[in-house]
Amino acid sequence: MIDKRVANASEATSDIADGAVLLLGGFGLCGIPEASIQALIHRHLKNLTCISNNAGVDDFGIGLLLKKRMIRKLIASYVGENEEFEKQYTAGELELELIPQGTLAERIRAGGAGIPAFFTPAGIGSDVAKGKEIREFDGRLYLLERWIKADFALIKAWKGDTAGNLIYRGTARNFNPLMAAAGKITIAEVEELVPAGELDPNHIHTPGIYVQRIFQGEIYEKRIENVTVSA
Amino acid sequence: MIDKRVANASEATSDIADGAVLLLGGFGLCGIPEASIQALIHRHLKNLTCISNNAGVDDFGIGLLLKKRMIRKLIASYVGENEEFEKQYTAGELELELIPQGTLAERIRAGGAGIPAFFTPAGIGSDVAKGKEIREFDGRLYLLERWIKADFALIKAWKGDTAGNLIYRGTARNFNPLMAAAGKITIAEVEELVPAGELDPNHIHTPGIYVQRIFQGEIYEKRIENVTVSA
Amino acid sequence: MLSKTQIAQRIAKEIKNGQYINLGIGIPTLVANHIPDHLQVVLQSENGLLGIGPFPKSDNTDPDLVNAGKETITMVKGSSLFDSAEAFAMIRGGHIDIAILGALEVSENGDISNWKISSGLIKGVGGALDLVASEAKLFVAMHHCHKDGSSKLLKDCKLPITGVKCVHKIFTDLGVFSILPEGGFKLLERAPGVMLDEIRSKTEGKLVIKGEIPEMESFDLG
Amino acid sequence: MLSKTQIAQRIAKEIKNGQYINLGIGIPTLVANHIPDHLQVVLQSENGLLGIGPFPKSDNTDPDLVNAGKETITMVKGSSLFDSAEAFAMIRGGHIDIAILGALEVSENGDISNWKISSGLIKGVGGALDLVASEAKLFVAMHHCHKDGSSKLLKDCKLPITGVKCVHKIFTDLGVFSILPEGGFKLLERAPGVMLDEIRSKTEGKLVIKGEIPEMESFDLG
Repeated sequence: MIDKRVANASEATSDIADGAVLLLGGFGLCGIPEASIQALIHRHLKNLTCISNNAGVDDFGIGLLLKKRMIRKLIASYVGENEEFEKQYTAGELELELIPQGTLAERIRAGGAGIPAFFTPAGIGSDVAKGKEIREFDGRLYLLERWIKADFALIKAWKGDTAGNLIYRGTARNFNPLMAAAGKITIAEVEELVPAGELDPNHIHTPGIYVQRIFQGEIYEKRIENVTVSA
Repeated sequence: MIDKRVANASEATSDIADGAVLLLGGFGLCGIPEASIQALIHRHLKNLTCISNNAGVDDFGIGLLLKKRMIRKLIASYVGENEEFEKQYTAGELELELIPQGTLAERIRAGGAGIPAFFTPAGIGSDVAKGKEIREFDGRLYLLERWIKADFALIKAWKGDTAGNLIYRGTARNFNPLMAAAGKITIAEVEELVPAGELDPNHIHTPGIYVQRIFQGEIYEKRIENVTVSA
Repeated sequence: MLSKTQIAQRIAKEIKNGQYINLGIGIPTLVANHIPDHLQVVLQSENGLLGIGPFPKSDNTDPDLVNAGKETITMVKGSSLFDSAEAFAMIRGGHIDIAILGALEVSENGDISNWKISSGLIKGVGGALDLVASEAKLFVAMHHCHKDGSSKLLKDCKLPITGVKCVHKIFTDLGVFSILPEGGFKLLERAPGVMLDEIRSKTEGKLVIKGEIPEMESFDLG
Repeated sequence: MLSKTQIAQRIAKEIKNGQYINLGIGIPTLVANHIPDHLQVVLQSENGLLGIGPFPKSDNTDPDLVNAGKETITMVKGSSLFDSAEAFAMIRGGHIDIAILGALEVSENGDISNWKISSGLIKGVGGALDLVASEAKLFVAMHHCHKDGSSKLLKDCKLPITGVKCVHKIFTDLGVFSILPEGGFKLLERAPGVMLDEIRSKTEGKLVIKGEIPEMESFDLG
């Protein structure tokens, strides 16, 4: 097996440069690459394009990159939880592209799977369809969407092995497996890194082929966005 | 949870009628729906369209349906292991559509995922591209392929629960998960059927939503096509 | 007039055995609390779960287990976990039977606007576009009017449209409505105590009232 | 002239550390036996496995574990299992570094024909079309001539084409060839004891011989 280990987040992300296009895993604050984001905010990067379902909150997740003004363009499905975003966007400092969540997921999946374009019904009749090719199949209208790929994918899993195989936990899986396949360089951080052979091949969610670098993060805050409990 | 149990293969397949379009899981003889096929050969069905990666061998798998002349059309990627096929095909009794294996897999995946058409590079320059739309993306040529869906999907898993959740074993997974999602009625047979809640939600390969009927098969021959051993 | 909880209770009565359901954020989320125990139904969370259970006890929250509203949840027995592409494959592929969404506006031909907008800025489109374009039966749960008193049941949507001709039924604090094939909000039921005149005056789009309109069956107002 | 095993041995020398490789049926399968132990490489089986191990002992065959040739196999440590759509996503998406395939014909501009044909009937296309259309470096392993003595290295393929301008290198019993950008089989190495005249006479397409052509480094002929 191929050994994908690197020492830590700093080493894993050291060649991410100004202007890079990044895919960042997670849904809200669930399953985000905390360590890689922390490593990035200690550098003075500019003009990043960040593709992620959300933009974090002001003091956690992608919000930290926003605060440091490292991001030039955000591609997301929902950014409603982040105030900093609104400030920079209104000031014209930030570009935003909103993509329906399912289309975002499928475009990233297509990027990893070598499908340059596909038809989807999502967005027909809405502003999302503007400027896009529309075609009828079997009596329904669909619009053409392109793949999404990136220079780097920063993802987070629960367990991983040295060969890059990953297992996620709960709904922290979300966009991470899709992004793993769509990054030219995919950097996976895990809570527990084990030798190749210790994970059951039948339980692996992301095969190691998609992962170029893997490391075990030190501490995971795993902040909860909306604690909701029953009586 | 929704209880998807039926008594056995006969009950599960009783409404499959003449002219039905079937997806059949498996790769070669590995992971094929043995019990459902056995149930079908005891009926006098005609004009079935069978979509499967292979056509079985003469006395096992889809070969059994061929021998009983139940199949009018075969859609597969490779049928080289089946002599009966050649006889019927040469006699003009059987239609054959060969599809590249990856395109077959992706078309079935598209059927389940509501993607009516997608572009793929496989087949450019070959007979497979004949009559298909070809388009350039980012300097490379791709051809447009349509989704595949079916009236019934007959699939085989290792373990399943009453809610229809499935876990496969080894490479017996192959086309089964894709087909599960692309059948209007998906009939899953398993070696071991357990109550809902006994399978780890994180280990499930096919979520129960794709399965309409599930039963535990009685005996599995699991014939090996090519026993190859090392000294 | 119904409370949000009562709107959710009323919608819960529409749910049938064996259905897979996606609940949007807001009133739709409350529907989960009112599905009768004898029904076998499964709730999907489009981030990647089938089988949403009740909210957890306060000592049992798990940061790795949230719903589409990023709220902590639990899983019922027989759940399955998957990635977001698979979650939307289920939606787009027609495997979800019912989608229940909130809305800002619905038009009389069944268009819906439900994007999150704040001070003129669209802050998100989320998963709604995929849901409204799917084959799932689309139920809308919302207040009949905006806070300023203006109607949300319009001739045409004024806000950006999420989906066209997709709404099946609308459940508001005043009543239940279906969309007629030729266009128009057909009143099916009145909320307890609500008079036709109130519904007429608060519905800007074409309202169709045919015959006797029954008052909603009374239910637990708890 | 090389045996099938020796062709496989020669191809194995092309493999570099850290590569993901797909081996086709026939001679390519044999390559696995000759990859040096010190290299970290992973073999993919396109039915749904990364990490093919040696063939099993006779008392250890598992019907649920077969390769793309439907042969019983084993898994190495660190393997992963997946479905066939994912397997071809890896191929199509450019994640496989090298594909080694058998062929019936190769043309001087790098086209390949390798469909299974029997008595005029195409019996299968398999996964080759996806592999040849991928970004994987394509190595062809085959005998230089058909059994009737006719060349398999042609100006144009006569059989149905699997892929166009996709072959990177060809390894036959007579030598190693690359495809020139402007077309033509460039001879890189001769098999031990094989003379240029034999290669010339058995290559129907344009053969390019420039300078001294080294004889293949001798290797274990076992």
